[in-house]
Amino acid sequence: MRVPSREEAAPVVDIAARMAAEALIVDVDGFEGPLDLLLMLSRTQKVDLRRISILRLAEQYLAFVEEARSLRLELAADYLVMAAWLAFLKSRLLLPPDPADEGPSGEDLAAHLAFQLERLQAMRDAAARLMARDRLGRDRFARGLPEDVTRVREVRYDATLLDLMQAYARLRTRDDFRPYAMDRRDVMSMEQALERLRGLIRFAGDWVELATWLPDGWRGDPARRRSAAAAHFAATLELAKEGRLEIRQDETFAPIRVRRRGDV
Amino acid sequence: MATSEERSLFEAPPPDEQERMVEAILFASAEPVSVAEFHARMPHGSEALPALEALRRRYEGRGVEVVRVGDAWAIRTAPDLGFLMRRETVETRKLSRAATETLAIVAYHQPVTRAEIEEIRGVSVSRGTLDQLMEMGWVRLGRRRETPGRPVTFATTEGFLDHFGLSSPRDLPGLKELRAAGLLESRPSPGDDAGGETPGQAEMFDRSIGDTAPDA
Amino acid sequence: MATSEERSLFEAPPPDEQERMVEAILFASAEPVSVAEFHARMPHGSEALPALEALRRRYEGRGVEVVRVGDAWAIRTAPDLGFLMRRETVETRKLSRAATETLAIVAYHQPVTRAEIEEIRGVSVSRGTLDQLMEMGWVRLGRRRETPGRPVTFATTEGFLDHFGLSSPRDLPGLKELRAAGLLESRPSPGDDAGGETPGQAEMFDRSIGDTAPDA
Repeated sequence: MRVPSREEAAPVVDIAARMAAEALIVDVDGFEGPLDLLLMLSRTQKVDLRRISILRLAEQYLAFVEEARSLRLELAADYLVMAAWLAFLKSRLLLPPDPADEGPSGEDLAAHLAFQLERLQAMRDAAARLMARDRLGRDRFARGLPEDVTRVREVRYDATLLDLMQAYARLRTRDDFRPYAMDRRDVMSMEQALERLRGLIRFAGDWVELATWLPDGWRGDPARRRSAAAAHFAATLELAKEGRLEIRQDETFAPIRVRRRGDV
Repeated sequence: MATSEERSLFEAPPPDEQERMVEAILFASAEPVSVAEFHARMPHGSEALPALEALRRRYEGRGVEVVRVGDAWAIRTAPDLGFLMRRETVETRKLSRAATETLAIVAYHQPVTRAEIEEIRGVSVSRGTLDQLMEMGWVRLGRRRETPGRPVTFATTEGFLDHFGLSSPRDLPGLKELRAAGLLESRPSPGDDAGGETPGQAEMFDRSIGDTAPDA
Repeated sequence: MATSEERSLFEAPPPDEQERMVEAILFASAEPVSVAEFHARMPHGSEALPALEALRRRYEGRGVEVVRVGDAWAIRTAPDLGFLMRRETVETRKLSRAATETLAIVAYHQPVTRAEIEEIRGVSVSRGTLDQLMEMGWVRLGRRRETPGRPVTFATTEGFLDHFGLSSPRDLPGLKELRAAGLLESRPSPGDDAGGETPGQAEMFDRSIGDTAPDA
């Protein structure tokens, strides 16, 4: 334990701060907890840890805590808990056992404390031995010029016969809907319809349903009918734009009717 | 063996001890070590060169070798074991849709030109897709088509047959089987009969699909 | 000797060739190399362990030595030649007493819970101490203890073994003596029924010491 330094003539207001700092000195700089303090105190007995007098050790510890109090050093709670426990242990060791008391005997408690001290000392010795070994980077060295393992990642592509069949089937099925693959026989272009209408329009002095103008052979098959209807409708729009035709539909989905406009 | 250091204060270590030293220094150094550097590190009176030569001979034929790099020395992997420094991992990936379709077209229509593949797929075929299939050893170049421009054709390889467990391109399931497997819509569409719009098909399917798909 | 690789496609390389291979791999790595890694890199059918054992014997007394580090192997310079490598020395942070004690407790009592470490040191373990040891790569988290609260345990790493030149935690100095003296036990304090035995040590050291230390 360190006695607080008196070198600095600190103002009175700093006393509390100094006290706190001193408490810290006892806790941190001095010992690593009450068990560590006990271990240090036990060395003053100059005997093997196994033959240590726990009663004497308890007295030494309590004396230390007392002194710390007289110096008005604040001890951390652990130290005070240990002091209370050692005071209890001391009374157990000194007083004849109470037959009514079911708790552990003073000897049992003392033996356990001795075990804890011996074990802590053993770990401390083990740590020292460990640190004294031939250590990597200090006594033993690893390869200074390691060679990197180049990782080569090869990607292998795979496909099954089923993948192949599915892909081909997909292509063949898609043919039905692909414009370029359509059978031209089933498609009427707007140009074709326009050409027809330019001829027919001369005869449309009054409103005519466009549907009646679809050519024969394009009315039965739905696909052919849709293609012809679309082509003819597009053609009427073109003619209307040219001002040669009027288009009329009375209501939604009603038949589309056309008639000639002006003179042809 | 703390003695080696003490002894060295008075006389040069014995040759085998010097060889141990150059071995340890070579091993632990991050760079090739010059003879001067060995002498700076080794006990007074040491002769690095004979020790290095002895070490080099000791490593002859081993997994690593002691080599001179300019006027410095280093330990290197034996050249024949370089393959151990490569770690190959193989990753299997599914062939892309574009590649699978292209492969299917080549398989069913071979020999087939790129233009024909594009016409069937309805999109242009990137050079990479055919390259990939050729690199995989599944597609090869066929004879040039004797049409204007003499375009190259593509066909499948032995490796392709191997991989897909076919003994010949004729073993490819015909349209009939595709339909039976539920892979094709039941309604046959015009042109579904693998008819000969493309000369390629004709060349092959007259033989293959032609004689296996009487239902077309 | 390009044949060595080709031949390996059909049969395992001869033993002396395998020894060259593990030698090359060990020299090329600064880190210990696991047996699994050897097998992944060596030709099919190779047996790394006999090759490593042969290599270890070959390097006995040389400037570098072949050492086992847990399940891995490494080449390290002979400890008596450390003085030659002063330039290579990495200045390691000096560990606090708390850290070295905690490390020793983890090493000798592993797998050990934080509460057990605190019980042994008689003081609470700051988070930073264990963090520091884990950051240095010497301590790792172990399995959770199957006791109420399922606390995590701490154990040492391969890096710990490598740093301190241990082949396994069984080789910790004085382990047998400590165990014989009962100092690795976690005795409950009298009157504290809850304590109980920790399965920790038993898990590890009963097995490890028990079956390898007839001389214990």
